Amino acid sequence: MIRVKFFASLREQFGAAELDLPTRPGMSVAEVWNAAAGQPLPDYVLMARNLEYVQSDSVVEDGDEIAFFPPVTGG
Amino acid sequence: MIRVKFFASLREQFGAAELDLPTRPGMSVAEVWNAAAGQPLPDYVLMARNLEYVQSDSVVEDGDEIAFFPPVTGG
Amino acid sequence: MIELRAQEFDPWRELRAFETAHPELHGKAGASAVFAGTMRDFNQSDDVAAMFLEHYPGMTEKHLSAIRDSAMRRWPLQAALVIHRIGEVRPGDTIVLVAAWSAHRAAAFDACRFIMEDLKSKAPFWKKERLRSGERWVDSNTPGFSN
Amino acid sequence: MIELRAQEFDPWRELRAFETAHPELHGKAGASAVFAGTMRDFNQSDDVAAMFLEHYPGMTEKHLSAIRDSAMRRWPLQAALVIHRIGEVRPGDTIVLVAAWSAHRAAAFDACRFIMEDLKSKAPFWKKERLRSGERWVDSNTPGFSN
Repeated sequence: MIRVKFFASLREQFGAAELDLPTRPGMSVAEVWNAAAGQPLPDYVLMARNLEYVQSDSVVEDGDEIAFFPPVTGG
Repeated sequence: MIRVKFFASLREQFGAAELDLPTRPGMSVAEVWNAAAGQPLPDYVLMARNLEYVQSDSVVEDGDEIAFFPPVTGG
Repeated sequence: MIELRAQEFDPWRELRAFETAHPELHGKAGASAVFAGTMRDFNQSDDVAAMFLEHYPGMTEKHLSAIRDSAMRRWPLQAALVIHRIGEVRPGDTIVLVAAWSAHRAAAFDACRFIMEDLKSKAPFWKKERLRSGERWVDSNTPGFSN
Repeated sequence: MIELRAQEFDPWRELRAFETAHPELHGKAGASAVFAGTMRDFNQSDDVAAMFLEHYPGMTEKHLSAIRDSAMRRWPLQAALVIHRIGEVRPGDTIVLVAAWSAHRAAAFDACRFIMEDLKSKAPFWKKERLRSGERWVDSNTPGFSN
């Protein structure tokens, strides 16, 4: 299983802050998004794997925490 | 007459903070230096006329305050 | 030092406290460069009454520490500080404080700005503004350089 | 505001006092960039026990005001502050404080650095250091940019 998290507008859009998903061997972060959101990954979405930025083709592993969020607006 | 001022190392070098000099028509700041210091104007010396930076060929007028000082080291 | 703050803070008081807590800077750090970002009561022509600052617990702290460590490696700094607000924020509140101490001003200036630009473009924070007409997420940060 | 100070001052306390005295900045100035320059107790490998900061009464104030006015014209600033020490200075004392307030960070950063660089290269101040071995005038300021 992996833990999937959504932040800010994505969290509101999907109505959930987090959910658990079963992994498949070689599953990419983009495929995690597809499985969790049921739609293609928009260009503007940022991704992190275990608290660090990754690209959408990065491969996930069992036990990972995968996060999706919109462009950041801190500071 | 003009008032001539020296600051920092130049003041110590000439042993005086200020002195008054008679002006001649068309006298330049470099000529003020020559008259006051009795030697050619070194390249590193900065000059001000009435509290604003000027070049050595700037012409002085009666009543001016002319200052000579080394490179600045504030801040 | 990296810190997330849920309560209002005074940036200048924080700097005094930091220097008092780091007496080793006294007489050594000839230069400190500081940036304080404050919540404005207007944005894109609308009056903003309040704001909520969401973050990603765990990743936000980790990212801020990585920015700070990267600045400490890149410039000869004696200290660097980042404090960022989270949660409910009101107009006039300080949102972010970044400070860098060094023996010379070029390193302090460059490091302070580097930390701010990385924070603005990459640190996981999201602002939701509360207007009279409702709420809205802030889309994106403006660029930090003039040209 | 431009000020020459004959006594020791705390830069962070000055900034708090300035903002308190300028309530119009509250909620308007989203960004403040600050530089504080402090006397180090070493310079070119020698221990410096104290320093005298000479200035040109009249011209120094006029030049600092002109730098500040120039920054206010060049960037959309809401306020700018310069405080500089004169006379006897001891290690750890703040020598210069420059601050710029604006709605956006690029203007605040750029203006603060512009004021500092002009001050370092042109404002009429001269440092004389007191070492164990005697006194010496500081030759020149180091450049303010890394490359």
